This record gives sequence, C-alpha cells and structure tokens, in this order.
Amino acid sequence: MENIEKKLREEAKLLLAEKRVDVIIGYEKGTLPFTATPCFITDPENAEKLVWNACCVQNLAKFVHDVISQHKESQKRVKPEDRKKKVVGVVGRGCATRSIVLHLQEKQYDRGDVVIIGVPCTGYIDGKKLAVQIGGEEVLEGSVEGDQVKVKTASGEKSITLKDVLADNCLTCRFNNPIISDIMIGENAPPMDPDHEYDEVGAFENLSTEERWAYFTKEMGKCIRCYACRQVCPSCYCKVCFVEQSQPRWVGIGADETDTQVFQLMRLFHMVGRCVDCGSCSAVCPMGVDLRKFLKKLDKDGFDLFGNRAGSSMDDPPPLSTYKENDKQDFIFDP
Amino acid sequence: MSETKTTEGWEPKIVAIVCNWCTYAGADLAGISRIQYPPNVRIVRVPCTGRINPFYVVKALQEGADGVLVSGCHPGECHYITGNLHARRKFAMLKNFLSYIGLEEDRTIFTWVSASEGERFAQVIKGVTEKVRALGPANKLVKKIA
Amino acid sequence: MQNPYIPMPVEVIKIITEVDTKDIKTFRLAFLNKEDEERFKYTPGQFAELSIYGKGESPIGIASSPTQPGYIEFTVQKAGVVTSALHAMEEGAKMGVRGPLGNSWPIEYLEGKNIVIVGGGFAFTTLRSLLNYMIYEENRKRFGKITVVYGARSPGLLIYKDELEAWGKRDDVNLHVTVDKGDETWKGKEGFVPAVCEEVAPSSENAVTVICGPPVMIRFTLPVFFNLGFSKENIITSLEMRMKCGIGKCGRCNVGNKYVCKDGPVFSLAELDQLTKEY
Amino acid sequence: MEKRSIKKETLTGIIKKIAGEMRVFAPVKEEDGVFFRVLGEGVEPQINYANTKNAPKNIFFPRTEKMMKYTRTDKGMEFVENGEEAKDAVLFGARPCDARSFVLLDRLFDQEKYKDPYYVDKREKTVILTIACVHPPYSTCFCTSVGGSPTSEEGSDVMLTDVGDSYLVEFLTPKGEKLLKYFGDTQADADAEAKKKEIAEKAASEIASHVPAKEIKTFLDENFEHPFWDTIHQKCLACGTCTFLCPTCHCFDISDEVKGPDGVRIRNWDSCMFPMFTMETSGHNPRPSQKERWRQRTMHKFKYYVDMFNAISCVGCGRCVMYCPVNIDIRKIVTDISKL
Repeated sequence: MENIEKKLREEAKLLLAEKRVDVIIGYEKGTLPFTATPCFITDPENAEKLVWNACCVQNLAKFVHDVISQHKESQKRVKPEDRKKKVVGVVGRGCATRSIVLHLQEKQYDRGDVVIIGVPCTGYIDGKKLAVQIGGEEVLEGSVEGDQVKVKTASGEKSITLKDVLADNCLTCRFNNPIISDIMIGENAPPMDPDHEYDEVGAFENLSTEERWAYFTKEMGKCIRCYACRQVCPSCYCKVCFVEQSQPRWVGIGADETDTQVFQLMRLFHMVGRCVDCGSCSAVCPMGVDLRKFLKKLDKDGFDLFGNRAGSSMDDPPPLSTYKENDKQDFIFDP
Repeated sequence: MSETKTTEGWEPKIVAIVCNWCTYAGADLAGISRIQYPPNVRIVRVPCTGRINPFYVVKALQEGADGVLVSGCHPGECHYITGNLHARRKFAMLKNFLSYIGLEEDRTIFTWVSASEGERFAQVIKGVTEKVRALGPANKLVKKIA
Repeated sequence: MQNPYIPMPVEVIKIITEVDTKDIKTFRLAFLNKEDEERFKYTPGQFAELSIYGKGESPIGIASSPTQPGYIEFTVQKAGVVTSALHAMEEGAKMGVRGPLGNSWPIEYLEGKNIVIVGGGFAFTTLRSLLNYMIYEENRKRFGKITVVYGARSPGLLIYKDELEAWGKRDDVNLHVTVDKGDETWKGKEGFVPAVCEEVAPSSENAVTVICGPPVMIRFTLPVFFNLGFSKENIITSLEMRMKCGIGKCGRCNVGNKYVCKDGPVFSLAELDQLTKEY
Repeated sequence: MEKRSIKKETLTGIIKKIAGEMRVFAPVKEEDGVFFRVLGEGVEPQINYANTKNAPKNIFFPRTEKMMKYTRTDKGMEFVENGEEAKDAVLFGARPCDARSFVLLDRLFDQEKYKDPYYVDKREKTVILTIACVHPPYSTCFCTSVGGSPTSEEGSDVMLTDVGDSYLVEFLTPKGEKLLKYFGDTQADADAEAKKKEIAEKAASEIASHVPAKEIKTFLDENFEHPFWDTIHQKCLACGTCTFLCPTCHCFDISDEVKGPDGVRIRNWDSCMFPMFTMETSGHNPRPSQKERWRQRTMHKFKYYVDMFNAISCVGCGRCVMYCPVNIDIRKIVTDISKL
C-alpha cells in the first residue's frame, strides 16, 4: 500500500508538472482518525498530500463530473476563441472508473477531459461497522497495519481484523480494479468475493411482503432529507433534481412520511443500471439509512433481466437507454 | 383468502395510464362496441408508454390510487417504433422494485392492448379490478395530510 | 401571542391587466375583517406576503398608498407558482395577506426635500405608492419639487397608464415617461432611463432620489446621479431577495448582518456600501 | 436556588415517573445511535451516553412542522386553524452545549417585535434538564472555545452533575423548580458542591480541541473577499448534514401541501448549503456557488450572529465535525482563518 501511495504521488506530481492535467482529485488525510477526504491538487508540490488507503471512501467520479461541468458552464461566458480546456486527473479505483464509464456513456464529458490514475483497491473501512466493533466508543487514534486495524479508544487499545470492518460493497466487489485507466499504479488487486454479492438481496426477497414493507418504512423513517446520498452520488448529476422542481412539484418535503419514502424510492429507481455499488451514499448518510439493500436489488435485476452491470464496460450501455426485441415480458398481464 | 381487507362500500380506484394510439383507441372501441367493463378506472392518456415516467405510477399510488394499470401497444406495433420496447424495460424493473420494497404485486399492472382489441381492453379492466379488489384499499405509500 | 405567520383573509375586488403581454396585473384586495384593515397600517415601500392556500406565499411590494383607504393593491408579474396561481384568479376570489412587512421609504427623511423618483419596468409599484402618498392633498406641502422618470421597454409595458396621464397633467409633478423603443402610436420620449435622467438633470440641491428597477437600469443610473452631485445618503433603493417568512427568521434573505425582509428592503446607497454584495 | 442530592440509581426511575405524567424527550438508543425522542413506555432513557446524534433543536423546531391548516370550499381554499398548541414537557438529558444552543436560538426566535410562536410556545412550556459533562464526551468537543463549558448552566432549568455516588441536582430557574417534587428531600451538602466545582474545572481542562473562534471576527469583518474562500468549499457535497445536525442552525422553508380538500402550510428545515436556498424565481442566485454558501455559513456563525445578537452561533458540540461526509472541519477552518 505504501508503495502505491509513493508511486501515486510521483505520477500525480509529474502530471501536474508537465501540465497534462489542471487538477488532480484524490484523497488526503482528514482531521479525524480513519478519515481520508477528497482533495484538489493543482500545485505539483502538493502531490505529497495524496494518500491511498482503506480510509478512502468517496467515489471521486462525483467531483470529476462537478469540476468539468462547472468549468464548461463558466466557459459559456467566454468568447469561443478564448475558451480553455480543463483536464481533470483523478485517482480512480474500480467503482470510480465505473462511474466515469457511465458518465462517458451518458455523454457528460469526453474521454480526453479526464486522466485516470488507476489504483488497485482492496476495500475501505465502513465507519458504522467499526463503531459496532468498538462498542460505539469514539476512536481516538487508529491505523491500518496489514490486515489488522489498530484502534485506540478511551477504554484502551484494540486490534480488529480489517476484513471485519470492510464495507459490504467492498467485500463482494466484482470490479475492484479500474475498468479504464490512463496510468495504472501497481499490480491489480486480488479479487474480492463477488459470488456472494446478492446474498443479502436474496435473503430480503424471501421475506414476506409485510416484512419487506416494514423494513423499507423503518429505514426511510430515519431519513432527514439532508440529501447527502444524492449529493455524493456520481450518478445524481441532474441540474435540478425532481425533488426541487416546483412546476410541477413531484414530491413534498415534510408533513407526511410517504413523501420521504417516495423521494427515496424514486431516487433509488433513477439508479437502474447506473449504480456502481460504490457505497458512497450509505457511507455519507448521517442517519445510517440502509440504501444499499435497495440499490443492490436494482443491480441484481439489471443483470438478471438485461445482463448489464452498470459502467462495467464501455460497450455495455445503460439498460434503460436501449432494448432488445426479445426482452423478457412475463410480467405482462394477460387476462 | 382469509384476511382480505374489504371496507364497507369501498370500490377500487384504478388509474390507467394508456397510450394514445393503441390502448386508448382500444378503450374507445370497447365503448363504441358497448362492451361492459367495471367503472373503476380513470384513464390518463399519454402519447406513448415510452413517455411514462415511472414516477407517474408512484405518484398515482401516493395520491391514493388503489391500483395502477399501464397499457400500450403490443411489441412491434408502437406508433413511435420502439417506445413500448423501452417502456417494457422500465416497467419490468419498476414492478420488481415496487414488489421488493413491500408493495403488493398486483397494485401495479402492465399490459398491451391494441386499437382493435376492444374486448381485450374490457377483459383487462375486469381482471385488474378483480385483482385490486382482492387486495383491498391501498394503505402503503398513500399520502395523508392534516 | 400574535402569530405573525397567519395571513389575514382578503377578497380580490378588482383585477386590472396592466400590460399588453398580460403577465402583469394589479390586484385590488379588500380585508374581510374590518379589524385587519386597522392592523394593516402601512407606509409606502413596505411589502406583504400574498398567500394562496395550497400554493404558498410570495413577497410583493404594496402598490397602493395608505391615503387610499378601503383596499390595498399589488402589482404582480406572473413568474413562479404563487404568482401564476394569482394570475389565474378572478374577482371575488378569497386569499390571504400577511404584513405589512419590512421597512419603508424613509418618509420623514424625505419631508421638506425635493424628490426624484426613478422607476423601470414593473418595479415601479412601491414608487407609485410613494408618489400617490406624496401628492395626496394633505401631504403634498410636506414635500418639495417632485420629479418622476419612469421607463419601460415598450409603450405596451408601461403600467398604471391612467395614472400616468393624470400625473402628467399636474403642475406639481414633473413627469417624464420613456420607453426603450416606441411604436407608431407612441408620442412620448424614447430612450433608456439613465439617459433620460441625464437629460432631465434634476438638481441635487436638497434632493433625494428614490430608485427602483431592474439591476441593469440601476447600475447605469447611479453614475448619472453621482455626477449630478447626489450623495450616497440621498440615493435610496429597494432590494429584492428570495424571502419566505418575511420577519427575519427563516434566514434566506440574510445579507451580511441584515435581513432584507426585516431590516430592508429599503436601503440608501450609503447603507448598501456597508453591506456585503450578495443580493 | 434549591439543590438536591439523589442516589444515582434512582435517576432513571424519576425520569420515567415524570414521563408518566407529561411528555418527556430523552436520549434513546436506536440501532447504532442515540437520539432525542419522546420517551415511550418501557423505553430506557440513556444516561451514560456521550451525546446524541441529532441536536435537540427538533423538539422546539421540528424538521417539519404544521403552521396552519386550510380546507377547500366552494370559494376556494379557506383558512381553518393554526398548528397544534404545545403541552407541558420536559427535555431530559441535554448536554450543556445543546442546552446553551436554545439561548442562542431564543435571540432569533424570541424577539421583541416578531416572536416565532411555534418555537416560543414549545420552548416556554418545556423544562430543560441538563446532564453536565464530567468528561468531555468527544475529542472533537470545543465548547470552551465558543463561550460554553462542559458544565455551563446557560439554557438549563435543572442541572444534574454526577458527583461520584450521587447526582447533584441544581434547580436553576423557577421553571426548573416545578420539577422539585420528583427529586426527593435530600438537600445537597457542601461536599457535593465542592465536588462539582472540582469537576467543572477538570472537565474544562480536559477539552482537547481549542479553536480561536472569537479571534477571527476581525478578519471576517474585513475579508468578505479573500482568496481563502476560493478553496474551502471544493470538496463540499452541498448536502445539509452539517446544518441539519447543528443545534443552532435555524433556517427554514415554508411550503404548502394539498391533498384532496385538505391543505397545510408547513415549514421544513432548509440549509444555506443547498443551491436552491437563495435561488430567486427569476433564476438569479445571489449565492451562485458553494464558495458563497460556505462563506455565508462561516460568516453567519462567527460574524453576522455576533453583530446581530452578540454571540457566536456555535456551541462547539462537534457534530458537524464528526458527521460531515467529506470531513470539512469547522475547527480547521477557524484555525486556518486565525492564521491569515
């Protein structure tokens, strides 16, 4: 891991110094234990700040989209002959590159707008799982050493197996190496355990309708409508979200719990063939809503029905933007 | 069927979102041919099933529809060539997903009815009404206010 | 505890379509409860939240003058959810009004001074209120010379046409109406408001100018008044911001350490200089 | 001031007894967090917890609240009634920082000219029982930097301090004394009071985060335009986590909802972090990007509120630090500003 970090910094520095990119979006150390936070590096000297470890959570493709679209927006006010191109470098793990593939398929920007520094990924730590392991205590200090996580809390030090605190989406990740990249750092990471990726969904499907409804309403009842899930999602890039449209107004924001259910339901549904299972939405949710339980179902159905896995290949377009004559239609009612 | 919820005097309210070229014409034909079918549907006409935002279905449920029917042209007969084929994918996903979160499967029904199928239209409405009647009044995702 | 969020019921007693494009209308409202009319004591320059149940509220400047008892008027452009609903209303409809809100044109400060009113487009509403207040028989002597420059893009977009005619006939109001571009029937001035102000060149001697209009008009008009010798204290304008509560709680019209709804919307240029440029 | 002493193990019983007679909001364990909720029957109020995930502001200023109801008649929608009136209630288990947040919110909601009846009504009818922090709950706590302390009495009606084998119960206001009867007759002795003083000093000294929050005002006064603002927002997601969890953030939106013949006007939390917050109908947005929004949030807390109400609008609870999805740390921002 350290070796990767070192190479990453070197490559980033070079890219910036040679002006092949205008900015590099990566992770830097955060202010709290076990946090790495997105950073934007423009000065080659600052490439030293970059980190790559099990605390790097967010899908950086979100920021790639933001930076490029903001730049394009700002260029509209510039005379055509004076317009500048902005190239964004990004530290891309498997899921982030899937999102970039998706952005490219959805014509959000061109391949030339982004330089992907591919990194192999072995998963990130799920803060909520970690909290459970240490009994909800505050982490005072922490580090990852090999396959062990060392945590210091007020009641002492503890060593936890990394695998026990890795996020669920990482544990069963099918694409933990970049789908596309311009520069690849290090060797491909060993595969995770994708054979079990739908276990949870399968178990949930086997519950009764009422049990599933009870779970759905319980989870959505936690939502405080801060929209962190939407904001962090690389696939949620609409300029005006349906939630904020006022003419017509699709969904209310308060009074009734069904409004929140409908908001979440429709946001989730917008992820058909577009969710790369990066886990960012679940990771950022301050209320711990189990969004993945539902997103993974869409992923499963997308594969079962249309053989699609979002962003897994440039040649495999989002399933709802295409069709096949012989698509399954056993759900069609025939009286 | 031990615990079917039926409220005294309750009649299912069904929103049917249908395409202009096939199913709406089919409904017309049913009318012209004086074919009887239950009066429980409220028809919303759209140009093509491909135009239907899945939100329409959810919104109808939230506003209190006991069931939602979506019907368009048979595959291969779309006025816009492939609108219904795109729609088919959307609705396959939507139906599964609504059922997954715990909505009764028969609240949302998708089908095809062509312009010449007046009889089929009546059969569809009959079938849907029966299915929804068996489920009883919708109580999930239904907005309440005040 | 008086609940400042509850609107007072009013009836729309008259609707006047002001412009050719029909998207600006004046609504004359009468209070359904007499005591509400007492409560709603306002000064020109203030605004109110017009409330349409089921649609929401929209902050609109009061276009009538307190010297016109029995009703209040609002001139509204059709734009968002509430204003569209308002435009769909008919005479006799019931709605709500909450206010009066905000500060007002500084009447006391204006007293004894010569007043130059500069308005553009449909932002003329609260200026009309001020003008009608000043020229009211009992009030007129409290103010000096009154000069009015009012402009719109085209003759069809001028609002309060009947009143413009009446004001034009008065010898105690020096009225200049201009349009950016006239048509075959237009016999008045053509030209932008700043140019007309320059041409009219009101003296800054003991004078205050009250300006309200689109930002671009204000931007080009201000230098004209600086050149004429108006000090920043004597250039007064009204800000527009997105507002909800109207009483300085909900936070969205916060600019610097002011709430535009509560501490404004009227500010002198001197005051605006102290404010962060976030409006 | 009345002071009582109660045995530690009796506290839960006392709270439950009060809850049998009126509404009690208390910290309750829910899955992986502790939240302020109405204490239902058979639910244990948390006593030994660090701090709740949500700030208790939602008790006086809920995330969504009915302001009035109306109904459709032949003549259109007509007003029917106000929102519900509050009932007597007790907020148990607030931390001193959170209790202090109400004093700050009062300055906005409870002004001479315009009182916010929804907030004020609930606030006036609720007795606040605070548990002093014997140890700072988190390393991110920085209450002492913004005018509070782990044992600050500001905003509390009754304060409980764990002095070892018993709780010292101090009734700080007449409103608090209404609860006297629940806390027995054992008068607190001088010993307990001495102990408390000791605890107060120790707890304050244990606060690990120090932030020069008061020192940055002069910078903020003069630097609305400064390159510093150009970068702090970059990674901000524009979500509302910081503002929604903040005990002192109070911005809201008003909207109408209708279904069939019934309608309500409601208010919902809003956030200066949201792009739509200041968007005008015309499309003009005075704060067009996240840069302006972050500047607003910083300025509002550390300058505007000070100008308007003579207090920093931050109680140092550290929730925004802990829960910001991208680790934008207000402590770091303030510290960085102080170095400029």
